[in-house]
Amino acid sequence: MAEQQAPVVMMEEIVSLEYTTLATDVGIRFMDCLIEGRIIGHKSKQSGLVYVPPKGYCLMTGSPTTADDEVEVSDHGVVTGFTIIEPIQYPGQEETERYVQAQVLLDGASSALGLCRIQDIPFEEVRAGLRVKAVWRPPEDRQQTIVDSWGGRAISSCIQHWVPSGEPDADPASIAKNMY
Amino acid sequence: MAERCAVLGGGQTHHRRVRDDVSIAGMLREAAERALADADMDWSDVDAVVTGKAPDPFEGIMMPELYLTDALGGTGKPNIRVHTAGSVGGSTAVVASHLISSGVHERVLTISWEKQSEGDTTWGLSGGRSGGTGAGGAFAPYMLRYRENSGAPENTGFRVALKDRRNALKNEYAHLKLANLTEEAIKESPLLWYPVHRLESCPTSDGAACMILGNEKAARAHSKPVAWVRGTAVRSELGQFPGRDPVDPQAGRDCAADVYRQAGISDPRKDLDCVECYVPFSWYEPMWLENLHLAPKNEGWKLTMEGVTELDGDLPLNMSGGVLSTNPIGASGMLRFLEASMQVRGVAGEHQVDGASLALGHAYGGNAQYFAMWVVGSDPD
Amino acid sequence: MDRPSENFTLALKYKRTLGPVVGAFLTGLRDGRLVGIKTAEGRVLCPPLEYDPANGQRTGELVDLPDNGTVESWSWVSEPQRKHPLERPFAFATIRIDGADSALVHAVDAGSRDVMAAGLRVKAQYAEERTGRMRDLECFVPIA
Amino acid sequence: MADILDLPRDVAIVAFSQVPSVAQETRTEAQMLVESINGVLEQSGIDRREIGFTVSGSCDYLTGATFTFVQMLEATAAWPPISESHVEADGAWAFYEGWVRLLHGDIDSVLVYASGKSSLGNQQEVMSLWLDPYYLETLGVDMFSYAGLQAQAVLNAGKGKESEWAEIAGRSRRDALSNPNAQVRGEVDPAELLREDYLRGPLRPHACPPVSDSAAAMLITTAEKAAKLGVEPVYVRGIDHRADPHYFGVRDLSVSESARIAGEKAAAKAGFGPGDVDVAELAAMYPHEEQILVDALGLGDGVRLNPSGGALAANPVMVTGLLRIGEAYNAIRSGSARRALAHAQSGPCLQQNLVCLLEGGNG
Repeated sequence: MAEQQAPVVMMEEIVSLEYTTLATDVGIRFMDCLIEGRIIGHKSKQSGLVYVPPKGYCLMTGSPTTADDEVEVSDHGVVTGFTIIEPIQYPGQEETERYVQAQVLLDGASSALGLCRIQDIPFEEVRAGLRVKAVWRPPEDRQQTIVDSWGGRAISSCIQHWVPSGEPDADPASIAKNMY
Repeated sequence: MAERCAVLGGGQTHHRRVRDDVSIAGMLREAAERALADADMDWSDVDAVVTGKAPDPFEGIMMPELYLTDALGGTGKPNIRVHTAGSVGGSTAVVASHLISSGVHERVLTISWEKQSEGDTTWGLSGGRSGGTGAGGAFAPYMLRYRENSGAPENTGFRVALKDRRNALKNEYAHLKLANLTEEAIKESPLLWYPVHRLESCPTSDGAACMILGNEKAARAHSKPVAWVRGTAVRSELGQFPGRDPVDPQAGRDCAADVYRQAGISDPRKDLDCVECYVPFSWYEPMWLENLHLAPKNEGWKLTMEGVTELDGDLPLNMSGGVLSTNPIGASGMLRFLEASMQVRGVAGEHQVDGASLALGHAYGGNAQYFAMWVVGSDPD
Repeated sequence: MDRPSENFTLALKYKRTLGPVVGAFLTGLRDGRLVGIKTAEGRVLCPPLEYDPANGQRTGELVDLPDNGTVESWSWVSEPQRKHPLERPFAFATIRIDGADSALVHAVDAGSRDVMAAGLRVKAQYAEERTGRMRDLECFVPIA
Repeated sequence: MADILDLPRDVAIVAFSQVPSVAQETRTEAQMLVESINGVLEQSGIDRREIGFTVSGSCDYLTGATFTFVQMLEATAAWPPISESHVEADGAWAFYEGWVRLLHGDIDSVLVYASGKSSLGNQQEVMSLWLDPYYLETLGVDMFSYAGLQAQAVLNAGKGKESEWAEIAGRSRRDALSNPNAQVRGEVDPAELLREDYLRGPLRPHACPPVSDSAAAMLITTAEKAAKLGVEPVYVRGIDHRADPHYFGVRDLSVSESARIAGEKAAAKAGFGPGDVDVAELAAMYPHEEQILVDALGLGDGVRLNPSGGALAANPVMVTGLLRIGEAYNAIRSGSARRALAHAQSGPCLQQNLVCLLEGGNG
């Protein structure tokens, strides 16, 4: 250790912490249904709104929802908003190619799912109002995962991506106030 | 309110991609010492400290204001830490102003900061382990929707970016200083999240902003011009819910209406002399012009295209160069509030709007769901 | 019922710029010496703090200090954890370095809890490989 | 420096609801908060849309994610949009912000809430992350170790004994028997506790807090609003919080200067002091912290300490302080106290302390 080395001006440190996330009852039920190829939500008695994934409460009234409030929704829906992403490289980023990310409002649901990948359509034809359907992963590939608040990881573990369903576009007015 | 509140002094760091010459404490002190000097005060004059920053994992320190107590002269004093996503710098100033206007304290130091270079904020902004695409990916669908709804021409965004980057050249503290830009160059820059190009996006910065707030007695005793806080407001709504309009969030509209009401503003487009608002991606200028009741629905872009928001326009917006030029996330909101105060104090230097006497500072965050605003004036009423 | 769970490790790298005061202390450790700093009132803080905790004023002149100090308080760790500085039982301690008016927090390799006492004299022991980090100072050891 | 003591208006707690503290909660924090918030709405009869301001406390690092408070906001059913803020701190500091907000007079009610699930991470390691990032965190000083340093300082100063710590732990667990929301309870023989091996000498497991998950909500209002709601108010007569220097090598760890100042400042506002209360709920996570706080606040023999069982019986980090205020409120509401003190803390080795003095409506 020579005394004449340059002064120390920086230090690097890895902060590492270990966490365990436990599945919730509503999350377990949502996941089990997804693995069976079904998408469920909770329909609030107070507001009549259907939340997918179910959260165990109604966002608009603050009242709890339970298994009694369970409803099944379609795996067809409509794109309510989207962007085309040029992936920025950062730790944990697995994407390298440009892709379409959209919000999809499923038939029977009141709120759109975020972070849906749209495929089988040229970038310039993607639009709000586009009707899409889920492309499910083969049953043997569907992975159990913990359901987070938006349900994104659980859904992508069972649904590969979304493609145009061929149905006519939705009326713009019907989605104007349903981006989420 | 029980007491009037005024900004007695303000200070900020020179913002850079990496402030490699200072520790975190040293960086905060740079802003704080400038603010104290501006307020003609010493650490012993400060009654309480209110700090704000974005998520702690950005720098890997939990509640770093605890470690910063010494640097903020906080021994024996109250110290509150605010965190409300991207709006935090604004919310922090609001909380600090309430310590004055409630009558609890006479002089409060408030400071917000981020040292983004220490860690990886893209990871954090993408929701950490829940994955995602960063703020640009989250906001792009709303900007796209705005463009479609309003029929605004594509170069609205380029025009905003060009203006803010020009303004930044006049701000000695700004981070990004890009001279000789053209709309063409902005258009040619990579398209990151359709419709947003790289040069229409904010950088990541290291920096801090600080203000000294005082009550009427302290303000009257101060020898320099002060900025009187004429109104403060915060509003939050859920990030995702059925029927939400994320392009023109109700929380922003309500927040603006509330702060104008407090300030006695009936026609904000006419009454405000300038606006410093949180525009991290260029399209947010026209969107916020509408949300802030400064333009009719779907017509905000016209103000941009007509040059109204230029530094010498009728309603200058983001005189400092804005978030597009300087973005230490936790401090970004407070920089907006600070700039508004500098304008009405007449101390904004090269980016001063002549005769500005009433200004709006604005910040937002989360999924465009958290809002904080204040109106400051050169007169108390 | 066996409830599903997921483990994950949040591991992120941070690059901390040190500034002149923290940098001087870590430079000292790398070079195998302890550095303190004087406050305006002339108190010596080791480790050197950038701002006087008593009043927020900037601290001033850096001073070199000896490797010896006196234990003030301690906490005995009989089963060291993964982030601890030593793998054998040790004490975290507050140690007043000779010539300093404040205590340094570090590990004392005392062998047994019974050795620990207020007033115990200890000496810094440096790591072989030093890169300018807190752990360049491996631990303190009792002075026989 | 100046503190303004002549504050204009009476602020009162009118409702408090907590989710029982448990070692591992299986619901989300938002679900727990739905229960807590609905609890205070029910107790007070207030419509959620009447609430003038909402403020919460929580901490991202407990979960290991960012912006976690955004999900918690869902529990408020924030529509139409609400006036709302958040502190990255114990809910007691959110309570303080709510108290400040009520002094303005333009609103008459504030909802305060807090949540925390310490069970998700390794609490000892998480709680070392609030140490300074250069000198302390890099040494891996975990939360029991820095607490142990303070405990030994108390022993060295002759201000406490290990046998007293066992008595305090025994008292906490006994008191927790009558608190359905507590987590660690039972009749224990202090002599038995002293036979435990040291966790971090001089701290044995019984002198350390459990890992807890919980959530709580509180409604505070002006006196006029409390009367309108027809609920019995408990007045916030004085509240203050102060900080000590961070690096604990520069502090005398056997005393708490910041708690002392906070107690004095709160007393100056209240017109009565910590020594004048019937009950004190202290956020002492360790028995030696209780001893330091009793000294700093001047709590005499007549003050009943932690009848809820305190933080040794349940320590949901980020909620613990708000729970103390809630339990002090409960003590007054139940008639077991006329005046009560609540305390909250933050930072390593009692770095930051908050003191709140409460008084019943007939006080």
